[in-house]
Amino acid sequence: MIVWMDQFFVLLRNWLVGFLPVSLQGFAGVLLSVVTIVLLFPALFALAVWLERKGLGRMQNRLGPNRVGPFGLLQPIADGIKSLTKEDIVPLSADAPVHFLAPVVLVVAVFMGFAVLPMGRNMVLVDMDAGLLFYFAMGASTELAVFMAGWSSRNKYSLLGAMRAVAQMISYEVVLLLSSVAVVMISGSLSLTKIVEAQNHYTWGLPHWYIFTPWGLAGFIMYAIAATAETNRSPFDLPEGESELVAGYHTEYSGFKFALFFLGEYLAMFSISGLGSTLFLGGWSAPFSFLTWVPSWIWFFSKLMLSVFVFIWMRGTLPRLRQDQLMNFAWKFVLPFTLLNLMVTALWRFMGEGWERWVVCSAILVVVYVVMARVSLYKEHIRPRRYRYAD
Amino acid sequence: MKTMEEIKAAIEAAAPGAGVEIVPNPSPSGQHSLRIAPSHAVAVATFLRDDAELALDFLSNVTGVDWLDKEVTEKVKVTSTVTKTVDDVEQDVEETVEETRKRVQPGCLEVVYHLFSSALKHGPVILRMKTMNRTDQVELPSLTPIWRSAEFQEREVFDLYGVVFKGHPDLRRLLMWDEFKDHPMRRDYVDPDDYEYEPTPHDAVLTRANAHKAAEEAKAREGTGAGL
Amino acid sequence: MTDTAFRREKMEEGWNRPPLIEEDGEAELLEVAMGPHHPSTHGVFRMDLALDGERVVRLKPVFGYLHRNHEKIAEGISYLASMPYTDRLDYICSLTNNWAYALAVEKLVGQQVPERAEYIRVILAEFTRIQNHASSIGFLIQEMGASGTPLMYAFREREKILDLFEELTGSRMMCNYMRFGGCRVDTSAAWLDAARKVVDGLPGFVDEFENLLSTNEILMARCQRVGILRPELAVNAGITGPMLRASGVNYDIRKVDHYGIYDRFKFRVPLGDHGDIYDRYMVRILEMRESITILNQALRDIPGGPIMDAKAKIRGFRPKPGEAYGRIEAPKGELGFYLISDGGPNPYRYRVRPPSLINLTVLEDMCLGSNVADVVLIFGSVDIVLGEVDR
Amino acid sequence: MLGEGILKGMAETARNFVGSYFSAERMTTVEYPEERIAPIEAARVFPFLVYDTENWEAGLRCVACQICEKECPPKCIFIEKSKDKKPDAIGKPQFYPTRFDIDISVCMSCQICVEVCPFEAIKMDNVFELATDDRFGGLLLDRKELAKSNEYYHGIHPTEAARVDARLAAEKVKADAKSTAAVVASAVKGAERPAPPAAGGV
Repeated sequence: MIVWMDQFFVLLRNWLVGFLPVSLQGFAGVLLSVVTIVLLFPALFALAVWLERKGLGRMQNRLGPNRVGPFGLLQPIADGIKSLTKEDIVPLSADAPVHFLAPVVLVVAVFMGFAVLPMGRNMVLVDMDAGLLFYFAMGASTELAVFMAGWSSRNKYSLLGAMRAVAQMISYEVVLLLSSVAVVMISGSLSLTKIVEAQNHYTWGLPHWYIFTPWGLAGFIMYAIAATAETNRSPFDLPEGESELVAGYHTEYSGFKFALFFLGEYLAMFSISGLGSTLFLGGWSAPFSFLTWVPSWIWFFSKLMLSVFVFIWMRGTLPRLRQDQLMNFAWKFVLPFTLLNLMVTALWRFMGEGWERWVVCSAILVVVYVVMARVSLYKEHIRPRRYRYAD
Repeated sequence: MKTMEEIKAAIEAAAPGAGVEIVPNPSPSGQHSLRIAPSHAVAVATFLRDDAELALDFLSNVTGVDWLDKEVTEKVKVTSTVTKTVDDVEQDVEETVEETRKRVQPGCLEVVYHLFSSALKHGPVILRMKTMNRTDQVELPSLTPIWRSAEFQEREVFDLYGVVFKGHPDLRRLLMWDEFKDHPMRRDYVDPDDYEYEPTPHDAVLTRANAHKAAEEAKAREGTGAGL
Repeated sequence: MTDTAFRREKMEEGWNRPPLIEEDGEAELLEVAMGPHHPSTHGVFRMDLALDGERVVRLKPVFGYLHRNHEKIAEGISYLASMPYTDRLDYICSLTNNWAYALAVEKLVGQQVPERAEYIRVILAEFTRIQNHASSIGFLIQEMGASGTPLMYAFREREKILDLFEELTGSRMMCNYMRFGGCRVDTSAAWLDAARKVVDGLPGFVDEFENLLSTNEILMARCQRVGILRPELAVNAGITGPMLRASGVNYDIRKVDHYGIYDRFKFRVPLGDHGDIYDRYMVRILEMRESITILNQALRDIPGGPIMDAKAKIRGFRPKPGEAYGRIEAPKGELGFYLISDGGPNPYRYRVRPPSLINLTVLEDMCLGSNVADVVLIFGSVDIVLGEVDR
Repeated sequence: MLGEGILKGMAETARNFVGSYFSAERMTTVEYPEERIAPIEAARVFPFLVYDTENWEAGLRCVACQICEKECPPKCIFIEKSKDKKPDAIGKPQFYPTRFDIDISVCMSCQICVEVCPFEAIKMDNVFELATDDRFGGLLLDRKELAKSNEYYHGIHPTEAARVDARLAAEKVKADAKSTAAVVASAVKGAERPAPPAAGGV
């Protein structure tokens, strides 16, 4: 029963495919999985939009959407219908083909990333040996779409937004990759299924997730920062900062093309959260050994939604950085720290089992973090102030 | 703070020939003002700002005022010596007769500056300047080089009253659009006919708007070009 | 004509011109018209920017989109009839506008105000100051990209204050409450109790604001040493209000003029040392705290008695010829009314000294050399309302 | 300084997130069409004309003195004065408005007409759901639409109405005494108008 629940989707697929001739089975299986992903994640997108609006509302002491359907649950559908029926405006001077292609390229590139994510035990579309590399290759091509959008719109705000987006995404791509390298160094594999398998062990009922190691925690934080920047979410949402650049690179998009950008942004958030939980949070493995009976895909998706909630939480709290501060942060703080983390990971790898490596690695990371943070804030003259009063 | 007379004396000592004149204010506010000659305005302003005892470093308010030409009817007491017979004796008696005279007071545009001191926390000291008339000699020196706060306010006075400030770094219209011709705050400004098209209970406005609309349509029919 | 053909024709006419301009044949500058419909111009306001990359090299503010010629209207109607129009100047703080106008007219005619009315005026003005500062900080952080959370907290508290205003004056924003020689209606004991209750909740609200924002590293990084205004320039340019005090100039009209009965209350004037956005933010926070102490004192000491001077006239109000300039410390700065009477029922000249407009004098000076993103912030930290700028 | 500020802020939003489910202080939203707040006595929306007796036309307190028309800041009131006089509620002959229109699309709810009215004839209503699809006809209220009974006035502004009634009664007593005196003295003229009440608020 437990296995049946766990493998429900796999078995379902195999059962459905079984009706077809053997020669078609392989192709049909892949097709079925692709269709599932293409349907499932937009559905999740609708849920996440609802969750975001509701969560933001509650954080701001508002009710959030509550008119369409029970608890406003049908709001995303209403939004979808609205954006489908809206006029599709293409600016007169826009580069029309590129303007049209940009959202398509974005969504396609983002969807490709899902191919290698293990969403449960045996639930991965393509179990590639170099899955991580494939993922990053696909992730990097979203920048192209963003720049296409900004450039083709012939709008000054779009152009500024696209320039910001490209600078920001390339910078943080480096950090994203380097913080994942630490995981690869320990697990010894680029295959995402192997990385999950490596974390799916338990000691005293607790899992061997990489986040529960000093280098893993540091790596995860750096990964989270880079992921936020990579998906253009607050506090790194400069490319579309509505108070400065109206809507950044998608200022000139309306109707369904805008909806595609919106979808692309959320899908990127899902896929990057999925990758993050795969790398550091044990993917589909349960958080306690006594919970392993719960189907693996439930764990994957609950971790994904949890990280989505953290994204929403940050968006509800934090103001955004400025472009130069963002770049400084990437190149002068996050990147050096990630490089250091790589060295600490190597140290961890070669110090062998035992409590010493915990102490040494944690100490190095904490001391360097504190010193670097203090120095960089001091250099930027950022500090709390005292105020004087006149009577 | 010094009294008006003392300030007047100080200004005259610092900028001889400034032609300072105290304009009394009969209202209970008691805010009397100083009228200065435009030719010496910059010197006076610099003195007021830099003088240690006055230190009027903060120009709060710049205002334009439009004084139309107006016919003043004033009662003037005229004293004349009249020979009268009082108690059967002919005497020269001083007699005061009230005569009603009419004269036309020429109109002008006036600019009023309210000065305060942020360092010494006193004020207001009110400066006034007059243009020669309301039509062609409407130039006054700009005090923006002395107090930056006059920048937008003098632009506003230029825009709404038509006072041309010499020496203003960027004298453009502030509130009305650049193509606008008139100066709407002048007392003799007339609203354009198309001010309000909407039906209101006030038939006068409506009638005027309708007339304007009809005229405009007729014009368009004739093909003589756009209305406005 | 087909869309494509139309497009082609327009492109040949020069629509396709790249959005770059040449200046002196040296640098290529990007000209951006920020506004009049830009998300963060607080209404309809335009800034013509010339950008070198993202750095501002020129900024020209353009006003007048909301111009109603308030002063001209006022010259055509009676003194009393201008009172509701003053509500519409700075529509966030109608009560201080009322007070400034009432004060100017009282100076013009030498009208006395009963003690109770003075207390009510102080209470309402300080409530207005708190809600203005709270929402202006909210708008500022909104422009920093915090998705409106502080703004919503500010609006939550503002709602309570507006409820008080509505109960007393009959309107939430367009209060039209003060009259020459007093106030329109008396406060009930129940209203005073409700006001005390609201005041008791305010320190907690300010604490919440401070927890959320004051030590936030991103906010400090964005605000500190940005948009610096030197005190000499601030005084010379006629800057008033929290902006002037953030530059370190001790000039609070409540302390300087002692208008009303402000000399009876014990409160301090917070001063900033740097004159940057963070100082403006903090000065507003600290002024809110001082306002709470004033409110506590006023609500404790409020005496009984009439609220209108017996000699005050509602109908047939004709001041003797003369002029008066009355000013108060409105939340945004010095709000002055300059009135000239020719003895008639209407003012001969009615002039508003709008703090919002004059505080914008130094906008270009503060913005030169900073980023587009900073322009938005600096503009937000000036705290303007377009209803007052354009009148 | 090492991210505590950010964490403090996140804690604050989390507190509000949870608090919004439990605390009415935090969740102040009123879901308007379904949920309504109690009517506020001081609320003012648009003016109406008070009448005293059963018949609205005869009982209007307004005597078409046109002070409100003159004082109205946006000039949204339009009055036509009658040529003849009709007895008012007390039975005294008065002018009356043959036309009294208020354009509520122009009215800015400032209450100045109420303050300047010497006859307590115009008061502020608190009905605000007046949206209509007829901008010009539907928002121009004539005298029939504006007329509301004194009981209605008592219903929406009880304290203010009681004060007004007391004052009117006092004036009536005074006027009666005066007219009696006048009759006694055979001064035929009588009081043409009630003396305007002393200036001072509403």
